[in-house]
Amino acid sequence: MSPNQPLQTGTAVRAPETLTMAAALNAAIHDAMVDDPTVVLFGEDIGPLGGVFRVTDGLYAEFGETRVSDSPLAEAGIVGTAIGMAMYGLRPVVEMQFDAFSYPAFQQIVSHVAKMRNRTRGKIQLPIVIRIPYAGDIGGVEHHSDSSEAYWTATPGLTVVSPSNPADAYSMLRGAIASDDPVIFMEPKSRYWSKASVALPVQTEPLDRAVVLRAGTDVTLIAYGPTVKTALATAAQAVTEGLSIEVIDLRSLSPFDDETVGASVQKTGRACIVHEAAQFGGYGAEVAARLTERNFYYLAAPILRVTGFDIPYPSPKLEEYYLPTPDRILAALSTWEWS
Amino acid sequence: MSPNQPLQTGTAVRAPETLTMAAALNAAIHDAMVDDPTVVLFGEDIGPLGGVFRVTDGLYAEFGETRVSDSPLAEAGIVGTAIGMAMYGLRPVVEMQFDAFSYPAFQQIVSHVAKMRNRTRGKIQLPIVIRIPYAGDIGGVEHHSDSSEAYWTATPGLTVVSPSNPADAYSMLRGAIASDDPVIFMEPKSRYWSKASVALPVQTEPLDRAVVLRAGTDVTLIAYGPTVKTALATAAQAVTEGLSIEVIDLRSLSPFDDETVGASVQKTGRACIVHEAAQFGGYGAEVAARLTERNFYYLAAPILRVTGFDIPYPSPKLEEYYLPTPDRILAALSTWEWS
Amino acid sequence: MSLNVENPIMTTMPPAPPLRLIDDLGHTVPHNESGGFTLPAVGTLLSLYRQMVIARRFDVQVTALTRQGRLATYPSALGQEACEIAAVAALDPQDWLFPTYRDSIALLTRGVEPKDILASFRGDWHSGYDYHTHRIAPQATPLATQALHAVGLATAAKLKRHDTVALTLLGDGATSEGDAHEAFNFAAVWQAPVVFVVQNNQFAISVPLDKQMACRTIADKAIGYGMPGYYVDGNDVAAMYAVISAAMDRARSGGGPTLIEGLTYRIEAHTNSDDPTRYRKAADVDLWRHRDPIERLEKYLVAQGALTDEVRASILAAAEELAATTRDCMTEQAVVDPLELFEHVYSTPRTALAEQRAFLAAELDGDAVASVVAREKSTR
Amino acid sequence: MSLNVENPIMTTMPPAPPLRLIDDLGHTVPHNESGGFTLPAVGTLLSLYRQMVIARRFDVQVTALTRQGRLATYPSALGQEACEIAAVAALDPQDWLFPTYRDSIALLTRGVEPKDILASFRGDWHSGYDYHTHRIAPQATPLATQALHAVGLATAAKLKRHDTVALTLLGDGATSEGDAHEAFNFAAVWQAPVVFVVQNNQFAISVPLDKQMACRTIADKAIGYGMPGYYVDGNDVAAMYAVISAAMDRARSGGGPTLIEGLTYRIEAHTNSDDPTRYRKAADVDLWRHRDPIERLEKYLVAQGALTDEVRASILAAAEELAATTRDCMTEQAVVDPLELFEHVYSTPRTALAEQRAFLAAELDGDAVASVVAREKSTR
Ligand SMILES: Cc1ncc(C[n+]2csc(CCOP(=O)(O)OP(=O)(O)O)c2C)c(N)n1
Ligand SMILES: Cc1ncc(C[n+]2csc(CCOP(=O)(O)OP(=O)(O)O)c2C)c(N)n1
Ligand SMILES: [Mg+2]
Ligand SMILES: [Mg+2]
Repeated sequence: MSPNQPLQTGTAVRAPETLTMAAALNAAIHDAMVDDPTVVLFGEDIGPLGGVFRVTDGLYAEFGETRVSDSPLAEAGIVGTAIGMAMYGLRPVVEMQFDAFSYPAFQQIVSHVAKMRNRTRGKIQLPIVIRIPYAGDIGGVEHHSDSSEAYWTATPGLTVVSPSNPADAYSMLRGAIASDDPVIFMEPKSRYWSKASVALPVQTEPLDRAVVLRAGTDVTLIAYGPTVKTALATAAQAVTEGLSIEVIDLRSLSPFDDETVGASVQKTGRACIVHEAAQFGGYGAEVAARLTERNFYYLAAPILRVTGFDIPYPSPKLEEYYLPTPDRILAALSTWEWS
Repeated sequence: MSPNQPLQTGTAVRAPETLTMAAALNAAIHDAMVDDPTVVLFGEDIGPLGGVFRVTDGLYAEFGETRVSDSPLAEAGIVGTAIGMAMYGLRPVVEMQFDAFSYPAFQQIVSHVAKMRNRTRGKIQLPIVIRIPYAGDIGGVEHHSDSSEAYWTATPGLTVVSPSNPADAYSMLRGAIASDDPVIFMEPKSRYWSKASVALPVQTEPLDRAVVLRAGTDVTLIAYGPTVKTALATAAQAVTEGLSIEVIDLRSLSPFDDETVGASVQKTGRACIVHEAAQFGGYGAEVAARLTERNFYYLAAPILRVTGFDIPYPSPKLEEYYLPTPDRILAALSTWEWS
Repeated sequence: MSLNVENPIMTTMPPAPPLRLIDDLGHTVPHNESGGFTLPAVGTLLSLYRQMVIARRFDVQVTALTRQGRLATYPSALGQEACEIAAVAALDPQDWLFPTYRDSIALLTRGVEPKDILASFRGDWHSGYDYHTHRIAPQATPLATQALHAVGLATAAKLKRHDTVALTLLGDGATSEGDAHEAFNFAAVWQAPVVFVVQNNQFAISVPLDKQMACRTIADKAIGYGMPGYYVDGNDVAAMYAVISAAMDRARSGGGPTLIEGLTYRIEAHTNSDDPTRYRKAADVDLWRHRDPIERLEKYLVAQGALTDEVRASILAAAEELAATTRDCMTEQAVVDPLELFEHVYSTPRTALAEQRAFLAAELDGDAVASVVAREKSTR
Repeated sequence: MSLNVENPIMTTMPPAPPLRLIDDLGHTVPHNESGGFTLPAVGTLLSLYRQMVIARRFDVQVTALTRQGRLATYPSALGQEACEIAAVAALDPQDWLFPTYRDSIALLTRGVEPKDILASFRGDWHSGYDYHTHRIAPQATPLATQALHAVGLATAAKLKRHDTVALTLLGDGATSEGDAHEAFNFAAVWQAPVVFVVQNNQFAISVPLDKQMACRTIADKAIGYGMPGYYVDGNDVAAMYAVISAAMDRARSGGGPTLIEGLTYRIEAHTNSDDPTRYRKAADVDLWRHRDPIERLEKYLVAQGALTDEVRASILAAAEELAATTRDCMTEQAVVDPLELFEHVYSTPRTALAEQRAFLAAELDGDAVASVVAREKSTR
């Protein structure tokens, strides 16, 4: 992971401060709006309330109704109108209030957001960011903890990214807003209140790159968004067992950084991917399949997936049994034949 | 593949006749409606027109408006009302006119059809069949050739099946209608007019089983729906190259028949999955990942995926370059190290 | 310009007052302002009063428990009792109710026990009552989706020639969703025996009505579907009951669907995790506190001599008893078996789920590794 | 019961005749039946006539080509020329059009060349014209989705203080989709400069209007959104033009959206692969053939002395010339490069797509195996 760079924009450079991921996302939108007057926000409750997770806090007060507005309550409407705005030169950043509530917008996302550029031979670009708070571990009631990434990563035409920490949250959201292509920006809800010291504006690795967060020699542990913390905890815990785990934060789910991850797997010969979503047909399947295709002769053992079970996301009292834990990951690794 | 059995119902046994897949599906719905008065059909143009693919041809005339009806043009409406009907003891069989037009119903399918049984601890079952004509190779304009299976297979709570021939079409659709769980029934459009001689009512393998359509020793070629024909053609062509290919028709995409497919892969040590959908995040990823997880030490080479490219489905004049062909499959197989 | 049916141009229609039978001060309104509806009998009104008082006590109790952190979340219906109770009171036993997360007091009024209502809010399971006994669908979270289920169930009942009617509750915000539109349209085209009751509490979380829609009333939307629409004072339980009952009767006798808007107000925050000071003035809330649906009816019933001190005392006692039951059910430790996670996803067992269940069982026994190995072995 | 705004009960509204300016026989209607709209000048009507005749010639030509199997599909707008041409004629250069698959003649009328219109129908690419030059969005296939795009574009124009208005065409069936509802509502709430023109051709493929909706007119739906709605004779190009132009003006001057229903009829099959004999009577089609929008205007213009034999001849000549161009563009072999498949999916190159492109390139060179090996090697 290369050292963080200050971002080259008109945005004022600030002293390092302790920021939550929510605050970093807020700053990213704020700074993008200052730098680029075509950036507009709308969605459910993102105005005076500042969003149910307060990611747009204060932006309505600062930029006014023209650029920050509460929309009627309809997700297809939000994404559909964002498409029209993007066709007319704006860069809409819209919020789906919770992952499962992006589903009414599915057709607009899959049949238009993802396909407009291809359909028009590049003549119409859609620089739209669709922010989706996702995943669980927040004690949410049903429909408030879905991990919907596999739906988006299976759709050609979309770019799908997910930050795991405040610095990336800022840098990646700015990158997403600056991108001429539509980006599904997946925000791990359980990490909104996680903190780090960051000097804004920060520029971390490019939007399409994975990063090695912790070097190791025995196993490559691949995570993204909410499970990066779990992976790092696993690596720390594994030390006591004499196991050296390399932890990769994918950051970009689509495209997949074959180069960074492939290099790690070729080094360790063993890999495991961790995510919250159910296993069957989950994003981890693509990771395992392509890493195996491309690195088969380097592998000492099959690539494992430690994921949610193949069931709907559970109610608050049961989610602890569903979510991957360091113990569960270590248990999985111990099933490999370690010759 | 065990010999086809006559189905045990009140349905009259008929002499073998040459049937298209569309006609077999039509007969399946017809016979189910005769056997079970709770089966009702509705959707767009499925009444007097008989559906744009004529799968419901004649049913409106025979069963009348009460049991076969054209609905208003709204897919969420179709699936949402089917849920309510199923809650009241009916068994709705609904049609999404083309795969991409199931997307407006995405929320109803993913948040309710898939989750109602779990949510209610089994107290509410939804015996709904959602028929989706899917995939391409019919010269269709945009949005008429999507392969949407990965969206459904990534959703716990759904059963997803796809027949590849008239006998299975009949038997599997009857099984789907008889199932107490919701079934996404994916009909390969390009195979609607494919023919076979079938004696109705026919019962083929159980709904959740894959079948070995052709035995072989060197490679397991895994296909479903529209690509089964391609896989069989590949196997035939491979004979001249001295390659013995075992062809498996998955039939059930979710659940996946680990037993049947695993046994074949353990025998051949090499496998390749073929589908029309884009590769990245496609259903083949799950097949490759889980077969590798469970059979790694039997594998002589990585499991390959021969699929559509990672692009939106092309326009009619270009689809031939997109679709997997026997040549492309054989070329892929030849990249393995054959020691 | 007002609507002129000779001239096919339609523009904004003039403001109309909501239909009411008892006004804010507890007085009955003149017959010509009541839309032709008749005031329910005093006995009926007393029963509605009783149910509202008990429902409010429950709501206040659960909000308190939520503030104490004993529930994951609770969306209060404080101030909306007239809509909720009228809707349930208008149901016959064979009818079905399709409620949302907001409508716990409707469940209570139809007989669901507090512990079963709270199962979902305290996080035991996604939903926790007996749907078939009570004829109540699970409380819907994805907005407006349940309206389609109601239309489907009503249509199925019609096909079976049962006299079951489905009633669904919706919020003002939910009417913006495509599913609401599709439900209204399917119901009208199919002449489904369904009644849509929109509780217009004037907010969708923080978004006020004028950012949600530009029409005169939500009831006006009925015109676009070809069904009757009623704009009703949603804090007047007498009017809500009369209008909903009439719509239920129409549906039952083959007259098709009705859209009813009850104009009311959400007195509490959206849920415990909401902060309404960010988007509305305390003064507005106060204004609506003074239009309280319970107080209004109380004034009327007292004036009628129907609500004696004795009756009131017995109602309050019942309310307190319920509050106690509600508190008690939170102290009882709910048994939630993690292995149940795998039980209900499908009606027929799936091998993969059985494997995962076995894995979790072993992990719970403290033997995760062994269990993984076992699974791995079993599949080779 | 008719709509009574004092009494907040709304039921089915009485049948209303569509607004028209020229009747079936080519006579102007009395002013009190015209909804206050003025007949466009004869010069304007002559120009509309010319465009309709040319459009129909194109439509007939393309249908013929499709029957010959030269196009993958073609949805004809025969009989709907008044709606299509009026809509385009009402646009200013800076306005945007959001059409559907049905609206090829609208594209033609706004200046798109036949070969570019037909690119998608003959299967070259999903869409084939220059959107920014013509200010026309791609023809939408997923129903009603484009209505939201139109609202978004109109809103963006409003935010930028441009005087651009967006006009979108929709079918009667498409109004049943949730997206249509959301578009109407967003437009009304945001006061977007957008005009919705619903071509009510009375069928959605095989489904007739009465299975699609139960309202009196589609225009009535406007009431539920708080925008003006107009129910217009969609075969009267004069009326369609007058009403749409007024709506465009209103939108441009900040007056917000309008919903306009043009009552018309789909004379041809839904597309070439449809069989309308399964669901409608030839007699109905004949009835509507007699209400032809071109003949009606022709009668009027002839009576006015504006359409002389000479003018007619020149129009027909132009139409024939266009038909020839259209035929010619089907004989030219369109160059479709398979490698272009990978060019436009993203604005920035992706490694995986580059690999796949290289693979296809090698396969096209007859060297598939080598290419796979090359890729495999390069990634090790
Ligand atoms: C499809 C969908 N989108 C968003 C949400 C998140 N959400 C929950 S309640 C709510 C506001 C609903 O307002 P309204 O319909 O007026 O009902 P109220 O809460 O006022 O009773 C929102 C946006 C949701 N539950 N479902
Ligand atoms: C979302 C969606 N569902 C289904 C279809 C398939 N389909 C294409 S045209 C059509 C009928 C449309 O009828 P209408 O809106 O009245 O337009 P018309 O074809 O009559 O011009 C249908 C069902 C589609 N294109 N999009
Ligand atoms: Mg509300
Ligand atoms: Mg139509």
